[in-house]
Amino acid sequence: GQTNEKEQGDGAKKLTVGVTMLSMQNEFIVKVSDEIDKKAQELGVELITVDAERSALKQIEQVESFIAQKVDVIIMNPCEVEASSPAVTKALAAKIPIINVNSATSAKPTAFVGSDDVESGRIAMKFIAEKLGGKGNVFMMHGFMGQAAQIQREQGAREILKQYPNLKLVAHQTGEWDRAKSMSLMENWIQSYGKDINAVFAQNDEMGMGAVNALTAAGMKDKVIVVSIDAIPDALQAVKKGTLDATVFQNAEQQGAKAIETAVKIAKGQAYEKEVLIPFQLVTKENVGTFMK
Amino acid sequence: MTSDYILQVNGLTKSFSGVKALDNVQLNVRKGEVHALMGENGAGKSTFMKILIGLLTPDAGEIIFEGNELKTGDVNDVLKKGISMIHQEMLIVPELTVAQNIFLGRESTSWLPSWLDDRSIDRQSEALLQQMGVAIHARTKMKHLSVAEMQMVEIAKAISNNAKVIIMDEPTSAISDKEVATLFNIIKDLKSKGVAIIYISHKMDEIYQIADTITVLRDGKYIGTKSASELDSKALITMMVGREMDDLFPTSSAVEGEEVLSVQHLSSKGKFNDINFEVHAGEVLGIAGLMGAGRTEIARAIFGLDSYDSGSVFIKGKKTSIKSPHEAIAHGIGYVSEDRKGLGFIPGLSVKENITLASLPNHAKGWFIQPKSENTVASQMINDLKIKTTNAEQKVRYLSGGNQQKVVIGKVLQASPELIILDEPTRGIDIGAKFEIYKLIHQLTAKGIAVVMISSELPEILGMSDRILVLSKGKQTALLSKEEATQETIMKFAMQH
Amino acid sequence: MNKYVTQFKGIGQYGIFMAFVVVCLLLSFTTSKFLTVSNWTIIITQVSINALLAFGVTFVIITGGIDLSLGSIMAVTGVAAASLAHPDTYPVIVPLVIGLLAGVAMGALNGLVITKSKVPPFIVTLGMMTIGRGLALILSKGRPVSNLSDSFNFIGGGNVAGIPFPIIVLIISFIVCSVVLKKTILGRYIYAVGGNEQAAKASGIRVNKVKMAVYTICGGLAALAGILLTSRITTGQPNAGVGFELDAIAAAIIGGTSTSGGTGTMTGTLIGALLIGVISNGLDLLNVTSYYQQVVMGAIIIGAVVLDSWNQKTT
Amino acid sequence: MNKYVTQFKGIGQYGIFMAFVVVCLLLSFTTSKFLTVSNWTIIITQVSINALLAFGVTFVIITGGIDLSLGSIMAVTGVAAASLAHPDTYPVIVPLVIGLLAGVAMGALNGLVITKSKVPPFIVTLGMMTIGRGLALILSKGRPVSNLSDSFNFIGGGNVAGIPFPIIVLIISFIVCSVVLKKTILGRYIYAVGGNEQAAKASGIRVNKVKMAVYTICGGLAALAGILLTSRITTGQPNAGVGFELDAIAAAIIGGTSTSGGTGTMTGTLIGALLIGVISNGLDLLNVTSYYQQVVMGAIIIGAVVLDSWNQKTT
Ligand SMILES: Nc1ncnc2c1ncn2[C@@H]1O[C@H](COP(=O)(O)OP(=O)(O)OP(=O)(O)O)[C@@H](O)[C@H]1O
Ligand SMILES: Nc1ncnc2c1ncn2[C@@H]1O[C@H](COP(=O)(O)OP(=O)(O)OP(=O)(O)O)[C@@H](O)[C@H]1O
Ligand SMILES: [Mg+2]
Ligand SMILES: [Mg+2]
Repeated sequence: GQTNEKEQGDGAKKLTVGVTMLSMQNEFIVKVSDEIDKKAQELGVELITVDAERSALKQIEQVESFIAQKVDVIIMNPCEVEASSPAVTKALAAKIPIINVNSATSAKPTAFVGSDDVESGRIAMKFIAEKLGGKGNVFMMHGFMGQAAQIQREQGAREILKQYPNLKLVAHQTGEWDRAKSMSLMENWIQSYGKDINAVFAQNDEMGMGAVNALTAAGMKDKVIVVSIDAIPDALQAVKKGTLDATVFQNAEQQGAKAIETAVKIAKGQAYEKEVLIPFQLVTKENVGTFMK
Repeated sequence: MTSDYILQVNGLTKSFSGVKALDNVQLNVRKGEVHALMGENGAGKSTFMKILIGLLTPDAGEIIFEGNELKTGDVNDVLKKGISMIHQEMLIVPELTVAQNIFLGRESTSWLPSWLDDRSIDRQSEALLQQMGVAIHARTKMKHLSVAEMQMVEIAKAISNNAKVIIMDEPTSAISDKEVATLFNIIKDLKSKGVAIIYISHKMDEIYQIADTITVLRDGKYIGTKSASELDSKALITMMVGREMDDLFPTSSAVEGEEVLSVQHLSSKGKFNDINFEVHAGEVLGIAGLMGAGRTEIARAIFGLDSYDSGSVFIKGKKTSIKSPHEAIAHGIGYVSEDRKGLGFIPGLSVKENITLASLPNHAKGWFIQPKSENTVASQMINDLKIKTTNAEQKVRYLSGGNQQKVVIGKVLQASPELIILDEPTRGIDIGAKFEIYKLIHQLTAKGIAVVMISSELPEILGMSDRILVLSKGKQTALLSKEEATQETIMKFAMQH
Repeated sequence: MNKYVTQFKGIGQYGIFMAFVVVCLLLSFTTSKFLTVSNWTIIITQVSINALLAFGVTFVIITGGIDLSLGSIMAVTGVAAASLAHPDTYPVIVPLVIGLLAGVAMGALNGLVITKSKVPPFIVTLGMMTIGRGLALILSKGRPVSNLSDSFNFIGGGNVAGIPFPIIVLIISFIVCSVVLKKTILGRYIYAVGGNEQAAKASGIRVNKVKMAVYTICGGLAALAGILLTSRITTGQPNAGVGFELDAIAAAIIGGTSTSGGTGTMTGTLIGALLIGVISNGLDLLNVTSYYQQVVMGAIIIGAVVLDSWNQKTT
Repeated sequence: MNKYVTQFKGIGQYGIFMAFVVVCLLLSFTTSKFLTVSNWTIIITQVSINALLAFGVTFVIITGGIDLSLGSIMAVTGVAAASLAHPDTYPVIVPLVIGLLAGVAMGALNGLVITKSKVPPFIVTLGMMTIGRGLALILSKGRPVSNLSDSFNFIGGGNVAGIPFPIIVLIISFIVCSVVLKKTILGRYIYAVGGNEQAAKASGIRVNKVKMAVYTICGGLAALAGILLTSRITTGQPNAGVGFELDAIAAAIIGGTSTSGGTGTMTGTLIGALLIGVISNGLDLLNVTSYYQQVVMGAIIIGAVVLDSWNQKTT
């Protein structure tokens, strides 16, 4: 409460919130960011939004810059669990509250709004396990190796695989979150494993769509289950059409809205929740309608 | 008897992709002698010398220096043992200064073992250049020098090494008589100190001025070694060419026609000032001058490579404002540059491709090149100019220096110009080929082509020109007729200011 | 004898071909799935995009330049084409032409800045890489553009007489590019400019025009690649093609094009692109774990070029 | 007259400095937050990593080479150092030395392959880029290495007398690199090799040794940058430094180093790195939306170099 809007009273001076997002080239992140924008306008908050372009270093630098600009609250969509942590520490040391949105850092922020990525991996793999009756050959497409989302989604998937000894992880490779790369990877797998492929878990929808494309072209789609994460519009369309078997919905709107709401509460010294967990939801053909607008 | 020789080479052999450039060659050099190495273009002289200095490794043969076998292929070692070389194709680092080039590889250091002491090399270079009588500043970047100045720096570099054997591969190809005289004084001085010089040149008069012994190569083979005093020039040429040769300057049959080029009050600040001359069809206009007189700059301005400040250029009576070589060629001007490596040829393209480069649309239907037409003119040029190459597809990079020059001339001829500017056209060209080029110039003039010939070789200027323009420090000092011109008058005007 | 030497050089030039054959042989022995028609159809389809980019950049590198903006040009093209390719809007020719024009325009802009300003191509095209990426994001508002018409999706996904359409595009482009480089005046001038720019100028070649041409062609081929990619993945992705320029440049250099200009062939580039594609396919077939895949990939590429350079030394 | 020419060139060389000043002035007028001590401390700290890489690659580019493996060397170094930098294990010198050695070794390997095999540096270092990335992932098992000791974290995050430690490292490295390039025999040979390799050889310079040296130094500086980065983000990231090489090369070229070799200065490179840093900082301060930021960033960089080249033409 040492910020200077105190004297002018509520609303006289606009709150300034610094927002650093993981990557504005990612559709899901863009959605979160858009929602923050929209809500901020409603609440009359001034935003400085920057794109960390997937670089934790850049993100730290942006937070440093926010500190130098004396923003009131920082919202960070962390690039990395560990590597983005210094940003949290620095902000707290400068007595500026910081909220992590979407994913976590190892350093504890003022508040967290988001979902647990490990859970999404569990949900996806669980769906496969159940569809295959706990038996079959599974293939996994990783995101960019070493990134937080990749590590956590893999971890969740492997937890479930352990519970089903007859579910075999035959091959796993990186598709670098990319549709074209994963399409080529799937084509190569089809060459190598052909009819032995029972299910594919792609760590995001882009790669899931790539796998679907390749399988469709090879005339194998109806024999292989494909599941991915994020529920981007394309994926929802595909689920509706039945080409993608399932995706995992992460609620971008809620994450964005809750993040900025929490930020305003903190800045105004009101009570706030330290951890706002927004659950993942499995999207299948049955319930896809409720996710589409 | 062997102790007499500082350098002995036996059985040296070298081939490039199956083609023998040197075949069992030998050479014996005494202390304190000037040993001329003679041969036509492509005879293998430079290859031989590059092996000596360690830039190339031989396939077979031994090199004995001061009684010990010399390790081949290690330049550093050879330089340290006391052999240095002036290279035919200038090996300079353009971005470094004159002093830094002279002392490259032998830098002075100060308090720390690898801490440069550039002041010391500047001082030494300055002294050295002054002693040689050339006005070049030690701290100028090499790239700002003219070709002639670069050659003087190369000479300075080679002699500053305190070497026992100095190889000079065409050291005078880019400099004028005044600098040649300087060089010869230096050579005499070195000789008296017991330094042996291996001297390569295509200029006969030079050989007889300074050489003690002459070794001749032909087609990569050793022909013989004779004392200079017992070998007259006719016999030497016969050894080199393998047949007898006629008179050096053929007679012209051209008749002067109408004016082709007229230059009026042409000036470019710091380069040349108020230049006036005209050239007629069928005429050879020689341009003489000392190094740095501005001859090349005038040619570049006319050809559209540089801009000029004032004055005008008329082609066939029509005023033109040529701004690029493309326009110059379209106006019927051809230019053979003195800087063949920089402006002359494309090293990675073949002989054929270089020859047709300036006239490609003539060998094409629409966008498509017609290989037949290209091949025909290429083989014709190779024959006419006697270009020594394995075939028309050989990359020009792999030709000897003189043959590269012929390719460049061939290219310019192919563009069928009405005016040809030849800047040092016989630089590095052997005596037989020189005759061919002189003949060619007369063929051109007989066809009614106008020729401007810039040359630092006075015999050539005198022998070929119908009129002679003399420049000194960017100013025109005389326009002599054939009858007025003698070596002495030209030199007088060239040094006037 | 002379003829013999030239012929030898002719093969030596494609020394990388021997390395390519060695890699293929190794893969045939280690996995039976490698040497099948269906696998090769897939390899060549996958290679087609990189090969198109590599053809374009080969022209540029032969003149002594470089183009880092290929990936971004692909993205702009893809997004632009995709936004005009929704079903029941325009005929398929519209997105194609507009997409190609976008690429050609960006390439021409590269060429214009390079020739007018004398700024090094590396900086100009790096700038264009950033600008293009921004444009693609602005055009698409950061979201993939999907729901494309079937006729548009045919370009990257369809077959003609059993041959995937991208392969047909690849073959035609290869022939056209080879002919331009080897048989036309422009091709000769491209070599001359890269071999010795000053001498080319003194031979009356309008160097700037040649440079404009290569960057424009390169932009056009990148656009074609962008359209193929968009159609293949049935979406216009604003972040498509990131890093593709490096692969394309690598293919050209592996194939014998020298970054110092003046040398290079389309055949070499094609083999370079195939080599990269085959290694990547082979490692997937062999199921090499992804971390090791990168190590092996890098090592094989270096190894292949080392093999090539030894090969050239001995001939 | 000659003297006059040489002196003039001396200023022209730093023409990019004028462009840099122009950009700074523009930013000072548009945002009051730009010209503050705290903002400049941030800018220079941010620039330090790119500048270190750029210094290294400047040596390489002056010899006529290129190094694309910088980012991967950073990652390997970072992961290696981090795994030895947990609290209460080894003294902080151990991760430092091992990290540096890793980078030096990778750089030396680059140099060795380039000099022994005559494979173009582009391919060798591109291969090393892939290999290094794989190694970093293998070493770290694909997971960030965290929980580092305070003394290790001081390197990237600490202050000495109010000055962030990375700035101190930057200043020292700048001085050392400048001195090596301008005042030592090695520096002279680096220019000579890049200016005319044949001439250097003919002067008895052991060209291969010089090349070995520059790639090794470059690897060492990349290692230093990797350690700074790791310490700054308090984690060894196997995917750190992706794409950093392009920024480093850009800084060097913006600063006047020519990719054809033979020219370049550390001062120029430093200004190049600062220019990139200032633009990126300024655009964030001005809150330019991220898509437009890229467009503006690319345009300004090209613009600055155009300004520079005009400047040089008029002198
Ligand atoms: N690297 C190379 N590759 C192939 N052939 C070469 C190479 N270098 C030289 N040659 C050939 O070797 C022969 C000898 O060339 P060299 O340069 O030694 O001749 P030269 O006697 O110095 O001629 P000039 O008087 O013209 O300088 C020539 O036919 C030339 O084409
Ligand atoms: N790029 C340059 N920068 C600075 N000075 C130059 C440059 N090029 C040439 N000069 C100077 O201009 C003068 C004229 O050079 P030019 O080449 O025209 O002489 P020249 O009469 O052709 O003599 P030669 O051909 O024998 O050298 C020389 O003194 C040279 O030092
Ligand atoms: Mg020679
Ligand atoms: Mg001249």
